Amino acid sequence: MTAHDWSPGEVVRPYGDRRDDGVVQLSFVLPVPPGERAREAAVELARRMGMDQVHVAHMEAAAERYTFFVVYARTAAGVEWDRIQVPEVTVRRRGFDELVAHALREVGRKIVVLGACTGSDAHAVGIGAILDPKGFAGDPGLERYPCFEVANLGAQVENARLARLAVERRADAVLVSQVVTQRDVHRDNARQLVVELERLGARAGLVLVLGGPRVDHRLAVELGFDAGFGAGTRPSDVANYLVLAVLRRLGKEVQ
Amino acid sequence: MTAHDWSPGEVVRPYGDRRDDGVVQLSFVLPVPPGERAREAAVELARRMGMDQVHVAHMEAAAERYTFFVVYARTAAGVEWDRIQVPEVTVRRRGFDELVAHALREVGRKIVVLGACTGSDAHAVGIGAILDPKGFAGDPGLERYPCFEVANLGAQVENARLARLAVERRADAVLVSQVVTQRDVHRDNARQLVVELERLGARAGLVLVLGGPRVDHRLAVELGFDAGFGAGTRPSDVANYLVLAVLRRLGKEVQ
Amino acid sequence: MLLSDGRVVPDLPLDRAKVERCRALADGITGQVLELVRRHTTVAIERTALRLLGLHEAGPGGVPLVNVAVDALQARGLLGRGAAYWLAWARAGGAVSPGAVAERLATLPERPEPLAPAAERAALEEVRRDARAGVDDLLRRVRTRDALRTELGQGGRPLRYVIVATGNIHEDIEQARAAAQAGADVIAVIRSTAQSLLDYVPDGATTEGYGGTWATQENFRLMRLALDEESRRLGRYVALTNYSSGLCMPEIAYIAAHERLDMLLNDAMYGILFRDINMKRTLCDQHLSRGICALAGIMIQTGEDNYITTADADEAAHTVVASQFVNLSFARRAGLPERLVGLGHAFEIDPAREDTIARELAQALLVRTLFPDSPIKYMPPTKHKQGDIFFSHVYDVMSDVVAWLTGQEIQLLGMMTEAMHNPFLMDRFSALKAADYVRRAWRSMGAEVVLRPDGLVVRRADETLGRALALLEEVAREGLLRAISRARFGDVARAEDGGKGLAGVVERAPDYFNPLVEILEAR
Amino acid sequence: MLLSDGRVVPDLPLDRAKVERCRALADGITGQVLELVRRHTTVAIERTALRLLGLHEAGPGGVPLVNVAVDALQARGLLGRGAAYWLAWARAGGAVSPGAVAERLATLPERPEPLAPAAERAALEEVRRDARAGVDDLLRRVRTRDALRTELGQGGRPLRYVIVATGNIHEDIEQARAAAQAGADVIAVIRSTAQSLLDYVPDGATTEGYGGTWATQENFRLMRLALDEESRRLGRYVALTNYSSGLCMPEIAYIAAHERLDMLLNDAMYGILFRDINMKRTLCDQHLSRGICALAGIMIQTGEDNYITTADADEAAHTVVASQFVNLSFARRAGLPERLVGLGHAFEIDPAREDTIARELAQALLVRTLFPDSPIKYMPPTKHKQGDIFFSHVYDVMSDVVAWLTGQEIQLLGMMTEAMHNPFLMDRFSALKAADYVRRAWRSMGAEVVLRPDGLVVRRADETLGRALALLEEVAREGLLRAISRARFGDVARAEDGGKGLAGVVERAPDYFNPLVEILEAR
Ligand code: B12
Ligand code: B12
Ligand SMILES: Cc1ncc(COP(=O)(O)O)c(C=O)c1O
Ligand SMILES: Cc1ncc(COP(=O)(O)O)c(C=O)c1O
Repeated sequence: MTAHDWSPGEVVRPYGDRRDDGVVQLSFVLPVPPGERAREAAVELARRMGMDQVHVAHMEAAAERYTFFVVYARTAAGVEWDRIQVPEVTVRRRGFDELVAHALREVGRKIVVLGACTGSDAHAVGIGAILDPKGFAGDPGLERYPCFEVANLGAQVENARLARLAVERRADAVLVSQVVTQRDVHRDNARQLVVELERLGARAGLVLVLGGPRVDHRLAVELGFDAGFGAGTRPSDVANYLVLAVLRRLGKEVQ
Repeated sequence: MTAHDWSPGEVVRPYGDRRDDGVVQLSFVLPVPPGERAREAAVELARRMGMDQVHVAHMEAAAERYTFFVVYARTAAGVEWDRIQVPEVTVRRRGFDELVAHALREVGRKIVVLGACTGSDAHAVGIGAILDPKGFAGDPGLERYPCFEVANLGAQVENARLARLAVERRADAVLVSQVVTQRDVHRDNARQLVVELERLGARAGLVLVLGGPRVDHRLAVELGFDAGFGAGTRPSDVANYLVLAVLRRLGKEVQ
Repeated sequence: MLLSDGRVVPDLPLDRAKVERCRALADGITGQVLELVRRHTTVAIERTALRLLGLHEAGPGGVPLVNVAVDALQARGLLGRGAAYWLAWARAGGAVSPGAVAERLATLPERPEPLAPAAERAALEEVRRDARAGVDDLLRRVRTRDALRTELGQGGRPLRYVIVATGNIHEDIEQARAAAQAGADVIAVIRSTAQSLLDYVPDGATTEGYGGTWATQENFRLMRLALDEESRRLGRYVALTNYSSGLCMPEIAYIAAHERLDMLLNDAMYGILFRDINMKRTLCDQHLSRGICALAGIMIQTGEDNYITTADADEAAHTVVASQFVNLSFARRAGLPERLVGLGHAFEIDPAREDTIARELAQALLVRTLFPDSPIKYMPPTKHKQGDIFFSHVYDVMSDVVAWLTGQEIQLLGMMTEAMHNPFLMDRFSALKAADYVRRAWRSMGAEVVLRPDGLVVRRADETLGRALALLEEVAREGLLRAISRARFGDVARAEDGGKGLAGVVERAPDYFNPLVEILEAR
Repeated sequence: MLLSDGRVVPDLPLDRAKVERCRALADGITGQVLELVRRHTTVAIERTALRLLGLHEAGPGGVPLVNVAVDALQARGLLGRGAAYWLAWARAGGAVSPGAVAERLATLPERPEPLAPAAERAALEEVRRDARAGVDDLLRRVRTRDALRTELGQGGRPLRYVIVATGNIHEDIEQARAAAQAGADVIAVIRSTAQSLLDYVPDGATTEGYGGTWATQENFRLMRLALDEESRRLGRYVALTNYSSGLCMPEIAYIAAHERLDMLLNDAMYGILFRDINMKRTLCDQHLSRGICALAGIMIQTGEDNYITTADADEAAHTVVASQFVNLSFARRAGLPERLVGLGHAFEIDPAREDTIARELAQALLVRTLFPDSPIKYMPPTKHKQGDIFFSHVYDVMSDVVAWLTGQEIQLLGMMTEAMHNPFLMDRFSALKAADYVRRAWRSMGAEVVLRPDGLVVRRADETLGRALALLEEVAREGLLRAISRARFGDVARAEDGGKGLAGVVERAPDYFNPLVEILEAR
């Protein structure tokens, strides 16, 4: 059976060179010197991950006490396509002009958007790609949309300050970028903003959006945001979402 | 704790950037189009292999209905270093001259060695690297050893013919190379030789060695050979093993 | 140098006299061999003739009718007259259907009753007519292939050539489509390991092979159909190739032509050196197989790349070049124009050494410059590939760079898993993605780079040409057969009457009859 | 061009006049700034002086004594006189131990009793003596570093520079050793994300950091000790570098010198542009930090590579070059010879574009040729890295090729996982293995390649130089501060009195006293 008559409901398995062969490639380092024993340890490790037909394609000393392995093996694991639930930010996408017209008409004023890369995170390019006029990959940034009033606060913005400004400027939406994720610093940092906003009683009135290369919608929601956007996001995705979400907030369910 | 005070007895786990973090890299293809659902399927798949902190680093269409994934995740799996049993071809290694002298003295004649790449396998380079004078990686081949009388039959040698020749030439050792391993053709092929030799009642009197890039000692023994050699084997490894094994056969346990 | 496809590659100064001398020597070498070829036929050649004359199918037990017939004729020592003659004879005796003809030939009496001269003349004429009809039909099919190729156009040069080899034709098709979608321009279906040693062409669609998929007419047909469809969908013609090699060179060439394949791996010496096939056998077979390729406009690709998997790529560089001159000469003698002779070579110098890029550039540029009209086929590293796929991927990409800088025409993409298994779908994807990047990134560099006149690259190329010339002088002196028996190519020595398939070589009788050969020689 | 280390790179014809003009303009630009620098001091500068004078440790709660003291002085508006003056004052008042001194300065009265002229002269003289003693001690330590480096020798050029950044110094050490064993020549310990914005240097060995490991004197010491040991074992000197950047530039430079670091990332404008640190603050701090590097023979590395992570590498190529002229001029004004100024740049053009190699070669060769005496530091691609590690690895290797062909002196090795996380041990291993292969394979190519005089590379380099010149003219006209406020560099605009740390900038009083500055200016 080939992928061409693939149909949901089936169990999806890795494809090496024939359907459902379950082939996966692995690489890892073990903190032991190379040798037959190390090779066997690598094989055993793969087996414990539920793999069989384990082939250690490569074993090489990466340092005196560390060995690098490349392994090919077959996994019995598979996933039932139907069972997979994905929370998605689903919006009917409108073109630039249509969206702007729709927003101005329905909201009756500009949507105030505050954006920042918060905490000690100094990565300003991501949020800039979404907000700044030049945008990303040819897709213009939010500042280009007449329906938004945008302020990009840049990077390293303290959560307290961002929350305060959100209130002062009566922001409809706050866009937060988190790029550094080591030790889950982005989680703590994102949660902290939510706390700050709640302290000011401002959370409910806002559309709160999180973004970054290691962010997805599920994570954002989990952290108390309304939506999350990941790697490769285009400003137009965000624009469409914002207009819809803000209208919802204003009790206008129009699509 | 660092690898420097690593000691057997511990559980060995993959090392990403700190001891025992269990980091492994995976890549595979799923026969579905890319999208949030596919990403989730990849994550779920990794989870079913017992991994957590699954990060889908990359998702890209490899074709219309196939998606390529790169995943980093952490496995809980580990192996107890002590528990690992490896059958190894362990020989006290002698230098060229010492080995030759030892062999000639103890055996009292040249050791007759037949080598071939059998069945439809046409890969002659591997067996040539072991037998031909120029050898491999600067290590001279068996033909250079005065203690061996070598015949390299080349590739595509039928098992029946090889068995017959082994008897005719009173071979002490038969060296078989298997490089093509698809559909386990090498297993069937290797087993077939053992059958042929047994048919001629010649198996017992021979040292039977298997080699090839996807061969290891364990596999060779499993297939009824006396020893197996894998990728990167040097002729001197084989020479040392042969002398010892032949002496054993002759009932001389001398080391 | 400005290539016909508009690309510019660094100029490589060459000693024209040496080049001319190489060509002349090669023609001398192949000339001698051709005499031998003209005096002989082979079971494969005769089977091919019968296929043209309608004996397509396989009989009971899947044995092709052509084998039933030809084996019987040879057993009775009648093959020297040409199988086509006996087919005429059988027809004259009333056998009509292919089955009946085969049956009749399989059961010939010791001394078959000769036909009356007039009847014989008539019978042979009729067979000649059938042969021409068969050829016309073949050409019709070939034209539809060419039409689609022209209509859709092919990808940019170098054409990206990838391999599929699952053993299962249906899975192969799936992967060929996937590869095409990922950017492949040429699909090669690798054959099952054992096939080159079979003295018959298996029949029907197959789903089990070792290290490759059986080359059968039905498998060819199915794959080409799928690629036609995919090509239309993608608006880019995706070519198909297989192997006209081993013990059935001409038969496969004929079948391939019939099923509209675009290219064939076809080497005058590969079978001898790498499959231990008898040299007379292969030399005879290659000539007809190439004649068929010429007829059907199939581009052949030679296998010099293989030499440097057995010999050291660094030291044997000149043997590759010398062999290319010989291969090309053989091809031209079989009627192939240079534009259909894809000479092969490869990026195979041990990466553990220094200055490998300079030497690979020298070699690739030398071949490109020596044979400006040939669609040079460049092979990636294989022998020194490692299980370390990250390293191997980088190593492949260096060959992508050299392929691009030197304006190769067809580039087989290296697979990071070369040292382990036949390519997986994801291996092809990564290879295509990387090659794409290299082409983009290095776009104009071929025109940017000027090579130092007294530099490593230029000196190395000249040295290699010089050594190739010396080798050709030697081979011309010894004769090709002797040269091969002395391991002049690929470090492999083969005896004149050793190897497989010698029994299938037969002296042509004075009244040898083969309408296919007649047609090809008449062109 | 023949490099001092014996490598040959393709010749790049340059308009000498333009080059001279760029240098002159840069000197003009930095000259203006230096006036401002001489009129001011900063909390960081004063803390550095106190460290030299013995206030090493941290007090209760880990607050460094130098912060206790300097913050107090500034709060009372006394800093303009120089912290060293008040240290002298406190000593004269009987405070001896660092702790006592800090204590005394922290508790100064509103209007501290002035010292009698004679007592004051004596006190200052004693402090000057201490300062000289401190410097002599520093130089002793530095000489041991240089001795070991000369004894063992370093790896070939380009030095292979890799990053460790686990957040845990002990794990960092483990990985630094592993990297050294795998062939690394330079180890950079990346700092914790937040550190550059801290107005103090954390104390002690640390095991928790974000995206990096805290830069502390103890962490420096531990790492250098481990590398000394590893260097001896390997018989190859492995250098250590960190960041003299952010709000503690001079303090870190001093600590680093003390702990025998070999290099420091130190850029005159990075903090302003990429950390939003106030420009006056950074410009004052960088000057002293570089003075210390000059004193201690520490090679600095500038951060122009960062510009092309925010701006487009293709369009902003000239800003990198213009900034390098400025950075170099600042460095020379601080007493650094060119051989200690590692100007930085990078391979960052979007790989989705065409002919990126030609442009990267042009840029890399231009920088190499413009600054023949600087140990140029080349950064790999980062911004356009993908999660597809196979592609990213290939992309990195292209920068390895360019780094090699253009004779870079220090090469930061790209990591295939750049788009995801700080390097894993296996990432470094693969990067080193690939870079090694490239160096071997392309060995003599720098000497082989001649660039077409009217070609893409040559034209692009000239165009970039021209645009850099134009930009420098503009900056010279506006003045650097104004230029930065107009986003002339890295597309980042910073206001003259915006950003962090402005409060830490203080006018020097007429009788400002700083023995460290005296010593540096006396050199
Ligand atoms: C450029 C860069 C820098 C520049 C930043 C310049 C600047 N002013 O932005 C400089 C050189 C200053 C820098 C410094 C550091 N960096 Co940095 N940096 C990068 C780099 C190379 C590219 C990031 C980038 O600009 N991408 C391009 C943009 C367009 O992509 P993006 O950020 O993903 O944004 C897109 C989507 O994510 C989404 N998105 C992003 N934000 C938002 C927000 C919203 C609301 C929405 C809707 C969408 C959205 O939309 C964007 C367009 O599609 C990455 C590696 C990489 N290739 O990702 C490392 C990287 C992010 N850096 C890293 C680190 C560790 C650092 C340092 C901490 C290192 C150090 N100790 O010095 C420092 C300190 C920075 C700090 N204090 O935060 C690590 C982070 C590791 C981790 N997982 O935590 C990375 C991954 C590199 C690595 N492998 O180590 N860095
Ligand atoms: C060279 C080569 C060829 C040459 C062989 C020339 C010749 N006369 O040997 C040619 C071009 C003819 C060829 C053809 C084919 N090949 Co091939 N070939 C290779 C290649 C590139 C290198 C093999 C090699 O020479 N390695 C160098 C030697 C020195 O290494 P080695 O064999 O591992 O031997 C060492 C050890 O293994 C050990 N050893 C080996 N044998 C023995 C025996 C004993 C007794 C001992 C003690 C030790 C020992 O010692 C040696 C020194 O250390 C490999 C890919 C690769 N890089 O491995 C593919 C490869 C082996 N080939 C492959 C295939 C499929 C084929 C074909 C079937 C493809 C086709 N359908 O056309 C054909 C047909 C061959 C056939 N009928 O068997 C596959 C096998 C896949 C699999 N796992 O089954 C590979 C892996 C390529 C791939 N990825 O698809 N091939
Ligand atoms: C010219 C040529 N023919 C044939 C083959 C394939 O081998 P076989 O003919 O045994 O299928 C190759 C493989 O490298 C080749 O280069
Ligand atoms: C010159 C320079 N300084 C410092 C840093 C590191 O940033 P931080 O100073 O915030 O640690 C970098 C990183 O790219 C740099 O290039």
